[in-house]
Amino acid sequence: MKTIRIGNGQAFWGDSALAPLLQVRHGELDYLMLDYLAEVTMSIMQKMRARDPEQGYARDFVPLMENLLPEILDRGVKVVANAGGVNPLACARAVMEVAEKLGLADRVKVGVVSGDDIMGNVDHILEAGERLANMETNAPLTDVRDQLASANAYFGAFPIAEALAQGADIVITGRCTDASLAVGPLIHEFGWQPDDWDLLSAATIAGHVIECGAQTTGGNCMADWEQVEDMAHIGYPIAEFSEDGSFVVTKPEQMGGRVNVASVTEQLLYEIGDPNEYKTADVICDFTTIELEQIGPNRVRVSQIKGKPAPDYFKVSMSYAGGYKTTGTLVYGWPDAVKKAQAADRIVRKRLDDLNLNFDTIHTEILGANACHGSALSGPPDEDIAEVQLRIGVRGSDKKSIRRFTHEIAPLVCNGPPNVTGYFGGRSRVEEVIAYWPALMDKQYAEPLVTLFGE
Amino acid sequence: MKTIRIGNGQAFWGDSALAPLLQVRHGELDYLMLDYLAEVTMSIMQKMRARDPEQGYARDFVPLMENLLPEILDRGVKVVANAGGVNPLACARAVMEVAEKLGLADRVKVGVVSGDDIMGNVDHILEAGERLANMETNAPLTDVRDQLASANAYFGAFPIAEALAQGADIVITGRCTDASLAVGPLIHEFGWQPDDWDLLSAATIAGHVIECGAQTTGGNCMADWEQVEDMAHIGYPIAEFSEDGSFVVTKPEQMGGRVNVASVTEQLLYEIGDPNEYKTADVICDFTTIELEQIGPNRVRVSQIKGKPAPDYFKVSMSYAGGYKTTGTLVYGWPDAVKKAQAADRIVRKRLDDLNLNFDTIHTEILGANACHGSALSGPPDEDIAEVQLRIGVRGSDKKSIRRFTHEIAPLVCNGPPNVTGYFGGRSRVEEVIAYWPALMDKQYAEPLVTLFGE
Amino acid sequence: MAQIQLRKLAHARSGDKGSHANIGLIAKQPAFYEILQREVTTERVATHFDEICDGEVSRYELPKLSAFNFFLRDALDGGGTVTLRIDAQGKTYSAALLRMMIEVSEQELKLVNG
Amino acid sequence: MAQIQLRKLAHARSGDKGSHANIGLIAKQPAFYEILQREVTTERVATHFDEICDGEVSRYELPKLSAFNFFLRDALDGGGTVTLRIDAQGKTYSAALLRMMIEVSEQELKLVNG
Repeated sequence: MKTIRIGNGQAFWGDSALAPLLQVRHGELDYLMLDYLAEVTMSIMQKMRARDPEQGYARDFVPLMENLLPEILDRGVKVVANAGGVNPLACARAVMEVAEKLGLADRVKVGVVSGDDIMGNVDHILEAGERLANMETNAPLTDVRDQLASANAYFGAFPIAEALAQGADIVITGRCTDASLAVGPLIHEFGWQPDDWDLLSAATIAGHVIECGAQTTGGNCMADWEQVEDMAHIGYPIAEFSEDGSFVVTKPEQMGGRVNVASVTEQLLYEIGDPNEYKTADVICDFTTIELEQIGPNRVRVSQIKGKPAPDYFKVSMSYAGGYKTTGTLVYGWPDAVKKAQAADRIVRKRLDDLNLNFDTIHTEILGANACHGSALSGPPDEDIAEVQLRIGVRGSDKKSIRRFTHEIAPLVCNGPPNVTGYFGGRSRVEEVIAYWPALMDKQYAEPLVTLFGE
Repeated sequence: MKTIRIGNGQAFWGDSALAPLLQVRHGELDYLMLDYLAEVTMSIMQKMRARDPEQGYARDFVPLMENLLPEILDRGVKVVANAGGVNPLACARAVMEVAEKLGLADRVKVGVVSGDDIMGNVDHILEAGERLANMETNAPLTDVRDQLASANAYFGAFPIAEALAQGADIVITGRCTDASLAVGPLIHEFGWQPDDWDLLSAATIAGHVIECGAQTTGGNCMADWEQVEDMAHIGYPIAEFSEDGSFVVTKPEQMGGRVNVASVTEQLLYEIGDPNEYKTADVICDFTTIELEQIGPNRVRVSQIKGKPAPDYFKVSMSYAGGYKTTGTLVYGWPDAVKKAQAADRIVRKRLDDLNLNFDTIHTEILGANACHGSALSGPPDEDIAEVQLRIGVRGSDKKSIRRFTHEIAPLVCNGPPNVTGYFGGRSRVEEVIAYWPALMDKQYAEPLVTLFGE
Repeated sequence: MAQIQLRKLAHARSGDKGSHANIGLIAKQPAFYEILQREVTTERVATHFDEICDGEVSRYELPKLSAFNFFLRDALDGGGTVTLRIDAQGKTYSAALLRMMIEVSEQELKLVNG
Repeated sequence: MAQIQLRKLAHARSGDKGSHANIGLIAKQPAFYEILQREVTTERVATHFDEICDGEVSRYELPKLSAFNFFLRDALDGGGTVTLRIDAQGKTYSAALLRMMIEVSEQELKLVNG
């Protein structure tokens, strides 16, 4: 039975620089899948492109390709990456430059999937009758139209398959569903049709399982984390996909980590909503019929996956300027560290009151006592704790108030509770909040465009 | 008996923006003393002047003067500030511009004390036979001559007195001993001579006691800190100096805080070496004969102060480029937060080993467990702690290694121990280390220069 | 009856979906699934996360994986780029859920303690 | 004899001088000065700060203030701008010293407990 091996080498922009290299070297891959785009990342890239029209993609991808290119060509491993961010064509141009520099330009074809950027068409789409309402609040887009910073449709996997069919060795996309980076190659290899729902669902789930890199192979795993072997050299995940729609999750044998039912289950459930209806542009996946089986060391078989017809809309990811925020921090040392931090917080709030500033939210956390889970769940703090970090954050639309707040932290060093330190970074930076606006949109309003470089 | 009231309104660059205003309004002052210069601050200002030749002073001083100018002129309060940093003349020009803007230029005289910057003469001074050896290590300056970034002599108080004698309403200095900002006015008011050792010593100690702002009035005070009243509106300290060489430490009555023997004693001992020989350019102070007495609510009398003849050298504060550093942080949550942070630290160190990078130091702290006092003193960490912050710092001369290190933190989010967060700032910034080189130098090599603006 | 902490019976992973968070809760053994089903109800999870979660909680069952998915609406102070929380994406909410105390029979307790 | 923590008898303030740190240690009552003088010796302070301080420790006496000044050479990993420590200027070393356990007689213990 034909199987295709797809390995993940990057879970987000900033993940291990070595992982893709080691995955290519030890993974015996057909395809290398690299995921660079969190929702947060798109807004960062948006700011980059605003400063420089040739930026706005995952810059690290270019030097990575410089390192990898000879090896992937020799081994015949194809690369599919959403490194394009909000500027996939610029990303492809940069990769082609690298190929030329290495004298490999005549051996490389780079396919680009674009068209996901609908920013220029938003008004047209609104006029045509789409509300582009916020999926979370149901508010109409018109509420934030003037602050809109970006708008991208989540494309599916067929345009990627198309680029591969055209002969691309490297496919660079903008916004698409993360799993598509794995589904595209499988469509291409197995010749699936758009209504092969079960197969598309299985492939999507395979993509979902490996898209977060080492989270599948023992990383960020609560189940027996101390038993995971050689985490310093953890192997990244590989999906070995069979034409029958089942797949095996594994990792390069030579490397550390652990693939078992517990880690694969944790990852299956990662960042999902209703498991009966996990929707992408290509299919609706059902997670409830999935069966997992440990079929060997570091080999977990995933089978019995069902799919339902795709929705007739694209999910659209938009971002908009939503005000300002900043967080000031100080460290209070033993003894009574928590008490001191609490007293300092009360002092700051009183001084802010006096200044008559304008905030939507003031949020205080005491790291070491209640920062992650809040006070109720964290329970009474250790009275003898070595130190805590006081974190006071403010958010609002009045930039002057936010900036004025940043002046109120350092003074506490001399005019607040004792045994205070950790203030050497200076005043905290006022950040512009780029907020997220998810919406649904009829598929007619965005058309994937496949471009081939290097012909 | 003639007394002079000197109030402090700023302990460091970044201290409360309101404090000087409230001190002028409620302190019934003759002089307002503002201290902006920590050793650390000089190196920051140095970087600023390198980028812009009209910068390199405490920028906040200019808008502060814009706010204060009408009030200090009306009340006849004179201001003495070392806001000039490494560029006192530029600072004075900026203040004069503000005076013009307010239409007060004809009523204001700004005196500047400069000449402390000996950077241009260092080679001459070395050739003349001074070693400018590091006071801490005794190494000769030639070891770091090529990396030298700044060199300033710590001047005494007589040039400040001279500027006041010339009619200055505001005196701006570069580097001088912090206490001089209080001693200068007293020399001017009482007509002391350079060999009035006991009086100069008493004035220096008065300056020392108030130079750190609210640290004298209940801020950063370990003694009964929870009993300090209304710390949100803490008053800054005032020295009420009598011609007999004693003084009373107090604060504006209307404001919060606490002046008692405990807080004054803590501040007396702050940042001193041998208390028998506290040396400035003007005098050697003896702290061992000092007597303190609570003579009323929030009034502590300081008396019996002795002084010895001044040293025949200036202390010189130099800074030099000393390599690079950065600190990466992650937060690990309950359960077993400390164990997870320790495991992550081991993973990072192993990966750094594999990369063959070059560091002088790798330093790990776990905030919540051992960051301030080290593991031995902090005792066993709370197993149930809500969360800890892992802090891994590296330092060295190879910038590439330091930069490469910054890529090794974020990957742990997916490929290290579980329940990790707090990584949203992106890769940590590589900082240039500006190291400090204290030395002694014969007084002949630097000459204070007094300039008056606004005549 | 005995009170035990949920982490004895289950492991979990959490993350963000916009301004919502999800927590996958997985029985350490298939035999524990029914205990979780009985004890870790939507209502109890909503109460447990009262300080953190401003919206509704939904529970989805995945018996074949001996698991549940909890979906916590408006649990991130506005979501990853907006929030002022150190745990901007709810990555530690998995552990927060495992803090929950649940009630088990003596027989179940034996099963859990192996 | 009894072991008590130094913070029962004293308060303190600390800071930096270049790459050195100083700690002013102050008896809460003049009557405690002699206990500190006997117990908080240069040697004991050096041992106490073994992990933090790479250089010598000096002790200076200020009986009129019921206080001591401790000077810890090379206690800041290179000093404020160089160090990788969160407490770059030794601001919390005051409290670190107050962690020290000292030995007092039963009579002294009564004095301390007032």
